[in-house]
Amino acid sequence: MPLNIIIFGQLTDITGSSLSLDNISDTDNLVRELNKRYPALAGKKYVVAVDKQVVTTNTVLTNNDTVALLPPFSGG
Amino acid sequence: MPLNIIIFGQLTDITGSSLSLDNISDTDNLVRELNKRYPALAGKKYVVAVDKQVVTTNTVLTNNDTVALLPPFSGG
Amino acid sequence: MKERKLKNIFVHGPVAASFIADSIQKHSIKTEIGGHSIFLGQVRADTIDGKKVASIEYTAYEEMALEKMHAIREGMFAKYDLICMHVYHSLGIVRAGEISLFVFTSSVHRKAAINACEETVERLKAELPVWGKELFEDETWQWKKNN
Amino acid sequence: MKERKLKNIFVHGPVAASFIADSIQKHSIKTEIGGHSIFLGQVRADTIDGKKVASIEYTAYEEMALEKMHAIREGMFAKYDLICMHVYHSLGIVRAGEISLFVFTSSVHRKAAINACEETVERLKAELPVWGKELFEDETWQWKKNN
Repeated sequence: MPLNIIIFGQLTDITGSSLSLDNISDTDNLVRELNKRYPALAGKKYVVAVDKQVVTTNTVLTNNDTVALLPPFSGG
Repeated sequence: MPLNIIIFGQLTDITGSSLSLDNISDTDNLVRELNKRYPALAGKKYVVAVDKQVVTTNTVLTNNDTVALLPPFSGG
Repeated sequence: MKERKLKNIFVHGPVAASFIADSIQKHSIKTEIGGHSIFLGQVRADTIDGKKVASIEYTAYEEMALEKMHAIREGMFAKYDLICMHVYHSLGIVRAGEISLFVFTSSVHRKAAINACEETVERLKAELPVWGKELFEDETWQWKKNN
Repeated sequence: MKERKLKNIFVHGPVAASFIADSIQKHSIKTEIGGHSIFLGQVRADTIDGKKVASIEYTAYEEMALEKMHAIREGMFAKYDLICMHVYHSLGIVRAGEISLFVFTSSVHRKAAINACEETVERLKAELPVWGKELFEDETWQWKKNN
């Protein structure tokens, strides 16, 4: 079963609004895989949220996790 | 020609909303005369405004001046 | 700096919500505005010695208040990068739950509007010759004190 | 402290002035309130490289934004002596001159409402996963950056 990733804001210009990736074990692994598939992402500023919490250290992922890529917020 | 004085707020309970006094030369004189006529005023907190400006030192008055007694403000 | 003329701020009775809405709506044509800050003073049904405030009756030394408000307004436009500023204060009876003060500032970036609104509220409470008389439900009353 | 449930803050399209008026009016029954503070974010017709912003299209990670907003709200009620707090943010298209953010706080004494309103605006701009896309009059666009 693949890992589903939802994407927001300016990042959707590169990846679209959702992705499915196989064999992703943790968030570091996810970022490496994303940079390989979408070289334009490598230069972009964003954080990874797992189950609606921003993660700041490498975090193990399971297929049940809701993973999201969040570029800088610009609401209001 | 007497000096006309307008009164506001809680001071009107003592003096009504306007007064006319004769032979008032300056604001110190005014306050003394008011305290004589309205002893209840002596204990009250208020400032004197001459031509819409609060005066903080003794100020000469003429009959053309607009003199007002202003207790602490409570707008808003 | 353009010169601003003496504006009336006094309205008889409460400031209606629909009046506030109209004021907001009028600013939609000023498309350089990015933020509005609004303060509304509402009459509280305070209980004092077991008696409840039913309304406040406001009086003012209007001519002096308008001059003071003009000076406050000039000071705000000099200090902050404001696009608009509007102030309305009630005179006469305003019942508990109704609005007696409406301060409305607008600017390109939010900070100017927010700071000017707050400072204007503080200054006008301290500087405008306006008095409130708290009328209790039993028809007795006392003069309001600002804190 | 009473528990507050997750409230929706998102509205589709602009926040109408009449909606703001209704919100204000509803508070007239809360006669313990003495002051309301309101912040309104309005979409600016900024000119960037000679092109004028016609509207902003807002998107959000809604589930996460509502959780974050809940945490901000709980923080404000813990920190300030608030009676009410309401927040509304637009999703979808909001044209220049229209309102995209409405923050509304109320308290017995004005300071709590004023401080909580300002802090809430700062926090939600920094913490809510919401994005604006500035749509120019010529139908090109760019992603909004908050300052």
